[in-house]
Amino acid sequence: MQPLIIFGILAATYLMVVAKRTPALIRSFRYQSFCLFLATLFMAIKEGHPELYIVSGLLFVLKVSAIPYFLLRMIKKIQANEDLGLLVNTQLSLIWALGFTYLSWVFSAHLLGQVNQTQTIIMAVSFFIVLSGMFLMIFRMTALAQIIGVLVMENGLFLLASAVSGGMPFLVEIAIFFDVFVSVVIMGVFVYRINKLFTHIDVNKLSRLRG
Amino acid sequence: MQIFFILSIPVMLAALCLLLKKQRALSIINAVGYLLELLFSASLLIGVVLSRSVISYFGFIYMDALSAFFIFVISVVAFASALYSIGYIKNDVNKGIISERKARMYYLFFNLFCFSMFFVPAVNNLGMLWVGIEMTTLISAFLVGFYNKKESVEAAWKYIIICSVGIILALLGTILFSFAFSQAGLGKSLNWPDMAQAAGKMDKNLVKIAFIFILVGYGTKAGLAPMHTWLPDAHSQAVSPISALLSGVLLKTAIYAILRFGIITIQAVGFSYFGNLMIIFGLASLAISSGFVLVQKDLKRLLAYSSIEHIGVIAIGFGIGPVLGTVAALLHVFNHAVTKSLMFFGAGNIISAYNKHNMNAIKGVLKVLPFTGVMMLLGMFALTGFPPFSIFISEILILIAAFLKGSYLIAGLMLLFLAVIFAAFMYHFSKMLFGNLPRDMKPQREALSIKLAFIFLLFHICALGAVLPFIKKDLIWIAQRLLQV
Amino acid sequence: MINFNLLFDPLSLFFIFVICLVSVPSAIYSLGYLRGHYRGAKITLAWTLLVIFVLSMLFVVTAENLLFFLISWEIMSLVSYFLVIFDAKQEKSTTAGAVYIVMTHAGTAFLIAAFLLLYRYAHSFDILAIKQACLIMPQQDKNILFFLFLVGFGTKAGIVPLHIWLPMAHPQAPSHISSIMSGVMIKTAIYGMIRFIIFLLGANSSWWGILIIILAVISCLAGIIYALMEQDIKKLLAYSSVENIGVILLGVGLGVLFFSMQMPYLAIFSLIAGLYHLVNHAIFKGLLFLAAGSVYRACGTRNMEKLGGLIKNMPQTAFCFLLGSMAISALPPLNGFVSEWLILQAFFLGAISFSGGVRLFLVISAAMLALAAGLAAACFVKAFGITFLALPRSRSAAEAKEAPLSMRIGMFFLAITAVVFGLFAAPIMRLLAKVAGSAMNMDVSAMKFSLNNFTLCPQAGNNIYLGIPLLAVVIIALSVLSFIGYMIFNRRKPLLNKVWDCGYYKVDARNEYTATAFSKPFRIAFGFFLMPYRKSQKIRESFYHVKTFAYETHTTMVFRKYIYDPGLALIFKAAKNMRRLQPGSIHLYLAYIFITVLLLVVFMSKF
Amino acid sequence: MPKIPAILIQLFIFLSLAPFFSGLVSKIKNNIRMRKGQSVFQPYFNLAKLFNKNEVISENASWIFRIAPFVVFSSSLTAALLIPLFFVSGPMNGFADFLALIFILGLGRFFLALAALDTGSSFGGMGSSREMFISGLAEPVLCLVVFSLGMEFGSTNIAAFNGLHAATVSSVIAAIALFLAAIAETSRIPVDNQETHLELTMVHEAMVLEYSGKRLAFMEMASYIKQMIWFSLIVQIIFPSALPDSLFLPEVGMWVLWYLAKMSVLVFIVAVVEISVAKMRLFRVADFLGFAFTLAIISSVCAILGV
Repeated sequence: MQPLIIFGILAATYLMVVAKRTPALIRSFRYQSFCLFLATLFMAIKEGHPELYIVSGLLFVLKVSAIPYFLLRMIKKIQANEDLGLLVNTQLSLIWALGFTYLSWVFSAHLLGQVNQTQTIIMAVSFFIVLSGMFLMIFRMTALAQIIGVLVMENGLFLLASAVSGGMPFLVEIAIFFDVFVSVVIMGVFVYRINKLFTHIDVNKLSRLRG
Repeated sequence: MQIFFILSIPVMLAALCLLLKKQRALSIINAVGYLLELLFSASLLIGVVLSRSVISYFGFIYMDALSAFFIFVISVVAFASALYSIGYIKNDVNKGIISERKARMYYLFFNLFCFSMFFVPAVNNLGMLWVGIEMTTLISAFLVGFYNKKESVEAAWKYIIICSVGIILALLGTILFSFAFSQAGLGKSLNWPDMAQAAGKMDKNLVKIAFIFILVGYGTKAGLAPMHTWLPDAHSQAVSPISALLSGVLLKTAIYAILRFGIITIQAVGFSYFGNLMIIFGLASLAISSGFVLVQKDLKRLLAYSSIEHIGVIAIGFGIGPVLGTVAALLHVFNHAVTKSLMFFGAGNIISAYNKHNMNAIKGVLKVLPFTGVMMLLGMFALTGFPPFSIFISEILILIAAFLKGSYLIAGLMLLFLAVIFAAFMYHFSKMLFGNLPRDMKPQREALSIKLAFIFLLFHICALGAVLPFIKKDLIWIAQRLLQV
Repeated sequence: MINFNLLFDPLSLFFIFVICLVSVPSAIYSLGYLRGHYRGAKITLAWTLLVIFVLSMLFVVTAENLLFFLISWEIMSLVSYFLVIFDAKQEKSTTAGAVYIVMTHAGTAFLIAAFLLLYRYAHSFDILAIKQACLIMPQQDKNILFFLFLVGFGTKAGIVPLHIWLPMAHPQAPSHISSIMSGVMIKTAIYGMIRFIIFLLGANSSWWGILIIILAVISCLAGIIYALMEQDIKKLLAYSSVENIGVILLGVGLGVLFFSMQMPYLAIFSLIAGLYHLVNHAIFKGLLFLAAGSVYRACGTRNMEKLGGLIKNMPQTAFCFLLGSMAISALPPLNGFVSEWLILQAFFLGAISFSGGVRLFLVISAAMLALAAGLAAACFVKAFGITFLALPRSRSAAEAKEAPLSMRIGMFFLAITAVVFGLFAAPIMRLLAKVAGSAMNMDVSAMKFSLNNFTLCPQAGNNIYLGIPLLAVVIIALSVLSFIGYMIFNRRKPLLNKVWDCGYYKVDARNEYTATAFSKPFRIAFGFFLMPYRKSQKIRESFYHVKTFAYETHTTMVFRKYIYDPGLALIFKAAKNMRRLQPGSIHLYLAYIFITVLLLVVFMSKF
Repeated sequence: MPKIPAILIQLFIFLSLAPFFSGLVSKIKNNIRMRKGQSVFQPYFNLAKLFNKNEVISENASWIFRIAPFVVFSSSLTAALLIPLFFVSGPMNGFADFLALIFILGLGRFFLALAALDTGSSFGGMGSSREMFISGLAEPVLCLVVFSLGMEFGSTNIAAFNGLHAATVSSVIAAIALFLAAIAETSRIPVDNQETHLELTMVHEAMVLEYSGKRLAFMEMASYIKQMIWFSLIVQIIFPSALPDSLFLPEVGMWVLWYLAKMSVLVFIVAVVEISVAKMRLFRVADFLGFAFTLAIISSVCAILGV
């Protein structure tokens, strides 16, 4: 079952990297979170920790439903054009993504050695997710893309955490979830403000403060 | 015990902001509250240092001398800026820049912000540490975007995004550390003492990489070049008392986090790795800031870049280490906090008097705001490391440490950059402070609270030279405790 | 690490004496001077600053602990900065102050480096402890230290080409401060050189001395030539301070040279000469600045072209300034003459006791010193003649009033000391011998220093004498005698009349020779260095008839134009380019973070 | 220690003899020009005349102008007392050396220049500026000469010059340099012209232009004495001869004749130079003295090499 989920996560991430329009991006983010949710759920079932159930539940509530919903609603609200504003076109992005995949594989292999195949793979995937989140933030113009980038990176970290050290301590996990949610809300508020003041959410054009 | 008061007072004050309608009364109560805060943290610091002990409550709160020291620094600056806010916010309200309601919001966020900063050094769990630092970002973002102008919102956006990215990298580092910890076969914990215990057993390679992520991540928050880019924007756009808090203590909390992990790294892979990285970032920050300070036009940005410079100095201090360098860096943390707050207060007064940020357009401050002008002049010399002010002491100590270590190049570069920065400051300030009264302005009177804040800080700037001989032993003890030597 | 012990060896005592010698009269002088310029609180401020200033200087010359020295040094700079910008009304003085404090701070950076390097060896900041450590220090470190000290103190002393702050800052300060700054403060740098280069490092390689002498010669010539070109009287004095610092350094440099050559007698002798000129310069430069200050107070301008004829309205000030000018242009029997003569003698001694190249080098440098002395005479003929003699060139000069009593007291005190230090040269030399001895830590009791009859060199019998009192007596006696002779034959008293005007209907102040005109020959002779250029502009009615004609001539400030300006331009350009790193694009900023991580991870193993 | 009678005698000699050489120069010049010319004693007559005339003083003049002549005069005389003319090591050898002599003459010049500025006439300013310019440039030459001579005698003491018994290469070159410097100092052609009153050319005359009567006489006398000082030093260097160390008459007499002969030769040279070269532009003087400076350096190099 696990390889399937891993594959799903990978696919979702690739979808994000090549996505041209914001809703598509959000949707693929949803897939990714959903796969994560499945993964944690299986782990919960396997290990039978009540904590893990709660975590996966939170994952579903926040990352799969609430946040994407919130973001989609925001798009409707501000009627910004749905174009992501690519600084690097999709083909090139794809190549980058492939590069990232290789890079993260090499990196995690170097980190863990060949001791534990699956762990290495999962680590590689999570690093790849982090990298592609970074990529989204750097090469997509709109504010929303950056929010999603942050979320994607966070997803990657979640995966990494659950993979390498069997998740964070429960309390921390909860706190982080809470934190992420708050940060998304706050970023959303600022997106509204930006839209109000600049009449666009193209953060690439925000360059009044320089030097 | 004090720690609970320290953590609860801001919360109560925040609650008060929602209840109490009168901005004036609120501000005064606020100041009083932070005076208490200051007293508590002072007693805490003294208690911890004198008893050479560690305070820890049910595994959640863990406070050694380092934490107590940082809490003390925070409370000093927090008190000063609470004091300063009385006059400043009142002025803004009177001018109609902000409404009464907005003023109350200000105090609300102010308190939450302070709470989050007090929270950071107090917690035991490194994950919680991360959460706390993320919190500081989220809350202060509102204070950066407070005036809701185009610039301020842009600054807030950059601030929040860049810092979140940095923070996430820090989280990655944290996870790797916990991974290293669990690999060492000690189960699953992020509590500081456990990790510090296990540091020796961790996998060196892993720790190295993890520390890189920590350094870049929290370094972004601390404003180390080249991740400093958010800093000048945020500092220049924030409300002036908040700018003081930001560069005075917020950066220091990030430094605190770096130190926590740094200690583990030192235990695991030896000092030189930690040291080299710190020194590289420190020198980079010095170089960058010296360049930008030279050609800066915006007063608050100038101060922001000088914060980057001082963070660089602190980093160099910790990087040169062993004991002397660490002591010096700790001192520098405090000195920079108070001095820079003073400068930001002065800048706040000047800007609200002239309504302009551009230094070339500001002339004759000494005539318009005599008190502030004098304070700025003194503060400028203090900031650029002139005796008898305190920054001179910490910088010379760092240099001594560098020379004793035989790393002449670092010391030489540091001297060079400091000289350049001093020249730049002279260049800007002598044009700004002196000169005749501008035609369209008349001398203005400064509010009492503002003057008090200035005097309070100036006292801290000058006092160090006097008290140093008495606290020398304790400082050295802290440093040794910190390096576990 | 730091302590506040004071060191009272002869060297320090000597400098304490010099400081007091100038500061006290200046303080007295300031009683009247300040009342003329400022009111109430400002006067109190001036006094406080003055006191702190003098105290800090005293601590500088007595500090036994290097950190203590450093702190007092910085405080001295800081306070003097505040004094330079004391009347910050004009843009000029604030910029001057800024340049001053920046340069001196940069110099201090070198000192800090040097001190810390010393600390590394001695593990103590105590001078005496360091002296022990210096014995075992490797030579190349000593050379580095020498370089650091030379630059660090040279900036403060204002040796060319580190001098540019001096002529800007000194004139801007209130005059009593200018006199202390020029008279004493820059001497603390000389103290530093003697204390650290000779006393601590124990000057042991001859090229140090030679380097110092070369720099000193350059300072002498450049300083005095610039002084000749000046019209601002206080600026002129400031530039001449550069020259005199050069003269002092000649003495010190010779001392170092001889010391490194194991010629104790000559080393002591030339150090004596240097110290003697140091105290003399303190006296007469202080005097001149005070006199110039009272001129400024009376006329409200420092521009010589607007002055003139003051000797009639302010005879006593004029007398003091005359005395100072005579002293500084080394005219017997005043003190300046003695010290310059001693330094020339020191050169001569070197010339006859060395061999080969060094000999020629010394001879030529001595000639350069002589040239500087000649030019100095010309410079002060100009300074005194244009300012005080002939007809007043402006209304304010015509209506000038004599300075109040307190100021005159200050001036006359220094004037008298100038004479005293000329006449009683022999005993003073004996005292200075002890100072020099303590600086070079040698026993001087065996050596015999007096102006009368000291043997200069191995060839016995070739004694050189200089009996200043006798000289004075003879000169005065002869002039009195000649005057008496004049009186005897003088039946009718001379009748007053207009000057010879070549039949031109009215000769007035506008026909007088101006300062600029006076310095014209020098401007042309030293054109290669001064690079004079002129701006002239005619407003014509027709081609033939020029209605008005504006003409001005300037000299190029070589060092600023070819060293400082390009350097600054370079730095600013670099900084401007650096600004491009931060164009405001958040994506770029994120990329920075990304790249940093990548680089660090890749090069992880390097750290 | 100075011997009072010796001082008096030397004063007398200088006062009596100085104008004579001046007269001699102009006499020889005239004769070479195929003129009869004034008598050799004309300077004496001039002085006498000036002494009996009443004087006019500029109304702008201050006390500087009034005292200057006496200071100048006394400084020249004081310098004169240092010269080892007829007594071993000069009557007042006890109190100054060759370097001091330069500075003592400087004292006179200083006051002369000030007095010139004092009257407020533009001639005076011109003169003093030029005088200080020339003398300033002459200073290093003199210093070098002193050094290169001193390096042989082992001392800058004028008395030591008696140590020299035969002229060496360096001393001769030094003497030539000294001669050039002396031309500048004594304001003779080609540097200055004592006979003209053309503002373009005059230096010394411009300074004393406002003087008249007795004060002028003092000034003139001072310059005569100065001239004699330089000349007698030069001849002493070029044709060295041991001074008589006793007052035994024949010896002294011999020496006097010998001295006069030497002086007249030098005077003749000066006269020839004066009529054979033209006065040069002021700014060429720099080159002239530069040449002298080079000579002086060469001489000191020779002295270092010991030839």
